[in-house]
Amino acid sequence: MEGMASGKKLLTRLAERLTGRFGVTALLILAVLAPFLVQSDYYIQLCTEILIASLLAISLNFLIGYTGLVSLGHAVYLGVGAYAFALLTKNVYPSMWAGLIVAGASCALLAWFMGIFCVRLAGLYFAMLTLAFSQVVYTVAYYWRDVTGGDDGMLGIPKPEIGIPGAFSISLESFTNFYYFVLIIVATLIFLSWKIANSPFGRVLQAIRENPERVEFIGLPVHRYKLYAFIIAGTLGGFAGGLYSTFQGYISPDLLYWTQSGEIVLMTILGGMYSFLGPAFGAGLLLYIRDTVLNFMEYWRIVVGSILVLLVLFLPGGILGFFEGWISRLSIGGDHGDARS
Amino acid sequence: MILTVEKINTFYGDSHILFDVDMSVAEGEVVSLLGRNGAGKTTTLRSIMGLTPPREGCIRWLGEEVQRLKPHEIARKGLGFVPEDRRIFSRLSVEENLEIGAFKLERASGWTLERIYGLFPKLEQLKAHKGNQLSGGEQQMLAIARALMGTPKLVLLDEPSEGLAPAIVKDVGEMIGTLQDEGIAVLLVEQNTRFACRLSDRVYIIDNGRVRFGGTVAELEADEELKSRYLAV
Amino acid sequence: MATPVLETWGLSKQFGSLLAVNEVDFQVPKGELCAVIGPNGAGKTTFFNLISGKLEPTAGGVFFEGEDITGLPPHAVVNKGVGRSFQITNIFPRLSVLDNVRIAVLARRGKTLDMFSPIEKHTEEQDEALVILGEVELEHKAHHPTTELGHGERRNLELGITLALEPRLILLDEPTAGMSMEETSSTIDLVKKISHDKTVVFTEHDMSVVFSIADRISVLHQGSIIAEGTPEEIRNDDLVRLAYLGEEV
Amino acid sequence: MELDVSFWLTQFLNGLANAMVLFLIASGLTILLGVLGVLNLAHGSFYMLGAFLIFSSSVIKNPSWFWVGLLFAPLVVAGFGTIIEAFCLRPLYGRERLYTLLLTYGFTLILDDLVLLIWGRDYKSVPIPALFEGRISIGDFSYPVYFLFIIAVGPLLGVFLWFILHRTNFGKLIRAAATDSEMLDALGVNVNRVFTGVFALGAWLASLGGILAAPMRSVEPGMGVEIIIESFIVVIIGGMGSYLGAFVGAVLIGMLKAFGIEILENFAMIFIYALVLPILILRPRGLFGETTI
Repeated sequence: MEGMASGKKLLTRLAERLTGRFGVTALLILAVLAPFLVQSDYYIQLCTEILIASLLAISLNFLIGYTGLVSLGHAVYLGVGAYAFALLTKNVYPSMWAGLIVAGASCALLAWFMGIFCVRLAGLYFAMLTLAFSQVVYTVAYYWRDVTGGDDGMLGIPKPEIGIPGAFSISLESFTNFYYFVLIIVATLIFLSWKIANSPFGRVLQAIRENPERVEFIGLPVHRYKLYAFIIAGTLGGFAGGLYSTFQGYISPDLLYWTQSGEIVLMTILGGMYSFLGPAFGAGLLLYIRDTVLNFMEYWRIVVGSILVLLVLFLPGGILGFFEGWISRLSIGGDHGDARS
Repeated sequence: MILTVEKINTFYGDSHILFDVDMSVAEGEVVSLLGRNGAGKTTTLRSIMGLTPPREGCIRWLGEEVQRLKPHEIARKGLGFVPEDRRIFSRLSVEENLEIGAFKLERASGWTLERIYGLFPKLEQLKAHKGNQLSGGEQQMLAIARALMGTPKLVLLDEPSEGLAPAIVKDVGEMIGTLQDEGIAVLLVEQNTRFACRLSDRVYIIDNGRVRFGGTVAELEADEELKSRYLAV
Repeated sequence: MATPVLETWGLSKQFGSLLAVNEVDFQVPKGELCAVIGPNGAGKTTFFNLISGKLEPTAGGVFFEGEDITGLPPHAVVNKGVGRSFQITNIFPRLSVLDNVRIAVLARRGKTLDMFSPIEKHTEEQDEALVILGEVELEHKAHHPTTELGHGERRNLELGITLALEPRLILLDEPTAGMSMEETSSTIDLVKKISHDKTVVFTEHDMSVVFSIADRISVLHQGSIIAEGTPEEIRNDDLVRLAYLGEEV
Repeated sequence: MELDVSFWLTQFLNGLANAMVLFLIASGLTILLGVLGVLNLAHGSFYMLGAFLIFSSSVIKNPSWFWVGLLFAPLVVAGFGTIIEAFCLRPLYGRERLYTLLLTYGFTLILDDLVLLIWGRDYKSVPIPALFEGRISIGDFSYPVYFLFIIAVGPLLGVFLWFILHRTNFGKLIRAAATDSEMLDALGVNVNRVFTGVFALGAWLASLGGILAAPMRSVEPGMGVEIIIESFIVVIIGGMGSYLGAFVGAVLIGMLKAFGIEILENFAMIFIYALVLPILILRPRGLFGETTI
C-alpha cells in the first residue's frame, strides 16, 4: 500500500509537469528540434502529419471534451478545407495564405450552416446528424467529378512559396521548411485555441458540457454558445484540412468518409478529452502506432482497435487523462485549472 | 419477522440519504412508512429492493442477508415491488404486464391470471389495453396485480394514493386489504397519513433520512407532538 | 398595493390528460418571502417551471414587474431579473466551486463572450464570486472541485449560483432538501437574509421552516391553489388539513 | 415503350431486394438502440462476417454448403456478439453513451482488419445456390430467381421478428426492457440476460443479411462500413426502436436508390440525404419513433 501511494504521488507530479507550463515548453522545444533529431525526410513528414492531426483533434475536442457534443462528422472539415485549398490554389490563385484562409473560411461557413441545425439536438441525435451531414458532403465530393475529380481525387496540389512579393520568398518544397511552416501555423492556432479554452467563453462551454440546463438558467442562450463552439471547431478543422491538402499534394473523398471522422474521435479519446493537449497527444500516438505497425504488417487497425477497446474498458479518461486522473482537478482547465487545491 | 433492516446507510452518488435506518416487518403485517417529501421513504424501499443498495448495514429477508443481491434475485425470493408512479410497461398490454410479473417463476406455483382476474375483474375487461391507455387508478391496480403475479410474501408499496381521486384511493385501500387477507405482508410508503393509519398494524416515521418513531397506530395517534412535528402542517 | 413583482393569471399546464397546474392566479408583492407548499405531486415544481420559462404554459400568463414574460426561454427570463434554484441539486459538477459561481457572475456582467483573455484576469468578477461564496459559507472551498462538497454544501453552492445573478425575484425549489438539521438552520438564516432586499418565492417540505420564516403561504393541491394567507391562517384552514392529512373534515 | 416497362419493373424489384437486405440489418440496429440505447457501429461488421463466412463455406466446400452456412454462420456470429456484449458492453451501460459508441467502433476496426487478414483484400463472389439459379421470364421480361427469393424472405423475416417480439416471452421481455429495464429487474427478470439476447439477435440478423446479400453483391472487406451508414439512415427515417419503421425506411431507401439513379445518375445518395436531413432536423425521433417496438 505504501509503495502504491508514493507511486501515485510520483505519477501525479509527473502529470502535473507534463501538462504544466514546463511540459508545454518542453514540447515546443522538442517540436522545434525535431527535424534535427529525426534526421530523415520520412520522419519529418510523419512529424508534419502529426502536427496537422493534432490541430484537427484539438479542434474536435472543442466539441467533445469542452462542450460535451460527440460529433461523428468532423472529417467534413478536413475534407472541405482540403478541397477548398486545392481548388483555389490549383485553379484560381496559387497562394498559400489565400488557400489557408479560404479553407478556414469555407469551413466556418459550413459549420455555421450545419450548426444551426445540429446544436438543437443533443446526444445520439447530435452524433447522427453530424454523421449524416458529413456523409452528404462525402457523396457530393465522390460524385461531382467535374469539380472534385470524383473518386480519383485531386492530384498536384501545390505548395506555393510564401514571402513578400519583390522582397523575399521562401520555398516550402523542402520537407524541413514545410515542417517549420506547419509548426508555426499549428502552434499559433493551438495557442489561440488554448486562449479560448481558458477564457470565460471556454469555461461556459465546459459548463454547458456539465449541465446545459443550468447554463440556460444563469441567463445564457445555450444554443448560441454551442453554435459558436461548432463554428470554432469547424474553422480550426478547416485550417487543418488546408494544411493537409498542401502537405499531401493529393486528396480524395476518403478524407470525408465517416471512418475518417471516427479516427479523429479516436485520437481525441486516445489522448484524453478532458485535457487540453490530450487530443494532440492522441493524434501523435495514433499516427505513430500506425506507422510502426505498418512497418511489419498491414493490419494496423487491429492494433489501434484493440487499444481503443482496452482504453474504453479500463482507462476511460484517455492516456494523458489517466495521468491527470490522479489529480482530477487538473483535468478541467488544462494546466490553468483553477480548481487546483 | 420476515424482513429486518439493520442500520442501513444509503447514498445517491455522494449524497448521504439514509442514516442508520432500522425497521422490520412480520409475516402478514401491514407496516406504514410515513414522512414528508424527501424524507427518505422511497430510498428505503429502493434499498430493500436492491435498486439503490445500501453502502452499510444489513437487510435480512427470511433470515438471509440480501443487501448484496441484484434486484431480480431479491424479487425472486418473494418480494413484490409497486413503485411510485407505478411504472407500468406502457407498450405492453395489461395481460402482458401481468405475465411479466410472473416470469420469474417456474409456473404452477401461486398466482395465475385467472386468480388475478377473479380478484380484479376490471383488469380482465382491460386485458387487451396497452399500459398507456389506463387511468391512474387502473394503473395502480395493475401495478399491484403485477406484483402479486410474482407470488410475494411481502409487497413494497410506494405512495399508492398519490394523484388519485378520493373514491379511487378507497379502492386502493381495499386492494391492500385484499393483500392482507391473502396473508401477504405490506410495507406501505405514504404521505396520506390518515389513509395509511387506517390500514396499518404498525407505523414508522422517517425524517431527514432517520427513523424517528416506530410503534403501533394507537401510539402514534396518542402522540400529538410527534404528529405535528413530522407529519402535520 | 404597488404592482406585484410576480403575477400569474389563469396559469395552466396540461401533460396529456393530467392537468398539472390548473388556472393559478398568484401574486407576490415586492420584498415578500412567500412559500408555496403542497403534497407530493401537487404541481409545485411544474409551477416553478412555468414561471421560470422551462415549460410553456398551456394557458394563462406570467408577469414580472408588470411585464409579460409568458413563454420566454429560461435565459431570457433570467436576464429580466428572475433567478431560480432547483429541487435536485443543479450545479456544474466538474468545475471548481469558484467557477460555478464565477460563471454566473460573468454571465450577468455580459463577459461570457470574451474569448481571448484568461478567466483569471477578470479579477473583479472573481472577487465578487468569492464574496458570494463567503455568503454561502463556501469561501474556504473555492478552489476545490465540487465533488469534494457534502450534500448540504452543494445545495448552498446552488443557492450561490442563483445569488450571483443578482435577481430581483428568487425562486427557490426546496432549498433545504436532504439537508441535515444544522445545515437546514444555516440555510434558513441565509434565505431570511436574502429576503431583506429581494422578493423570494420558495417551496419547502419542512413545515417548521415554512411556518417560521414565510410572510405568506400558498397551498397548492392537485394543481390548484386551495388556500392563501399568513402562516396562522393556513395552520387553521380545514381544506389544508384535508389535503395534507387526508382527514375528512 | 414495352422495353421501358420491363426496365422499370427490374429497377423496382432490384430496389425491393436491396431494401430487404437493408431491413435485416437495420431491424437489428434499431432494436439495439431501442432496448440497450447502444448505437452499434460494429453492426456492419457482423453483416460483413456473415458474407465472408458464407463465402468460405460455399466456395471452399461446395455450393450446396450455402444452406449449411445459412444455418450455422449466423449462429457463430451471434455467439460472437454474445461475447462482446457480455464482456465488453455490459460494464459500460452505466456510463456515458460515448463509451459504448467508441467500443463498438473499436470492434469495427478490429473486425475489418481481421477479415482482411483472413480472407485478403480482393473482391470475392459467392455463387447463387443451385435451387435459385437462373431467371424467370414473362414475355420480354426476365428476372433472376434469387432476387425474388430475397424479396420473399424479407417480409417472412419481418413476420418472424414480429412473432418473436409480440408472441414469445422473450419478445415481451424485450419490449418491457425497452420501456423500463430497472422495473423489469425489480420484477425478478435478469435484465442483463435480456440485453445479451437482444445483442445476439441483432448480430444474428445482421449476419443473415450478409449471407443473403453475398450472392447478389461482391464480398469485400469495406462492405461493413458502407452498409452501416445506409442502415443508420433507415433507422433515422423509421425511428429508433421501431422495427416497422425499419421496414418502411428500408423500402424507401431501396426505391430511392433504384430510381434516383435514373433521375440523377450518380447522385442517388443525395436523394436519400435530402430525405433524411429534414427528418433528423424536424422529427429527430423518426417517422415511427413514438411507437417503439
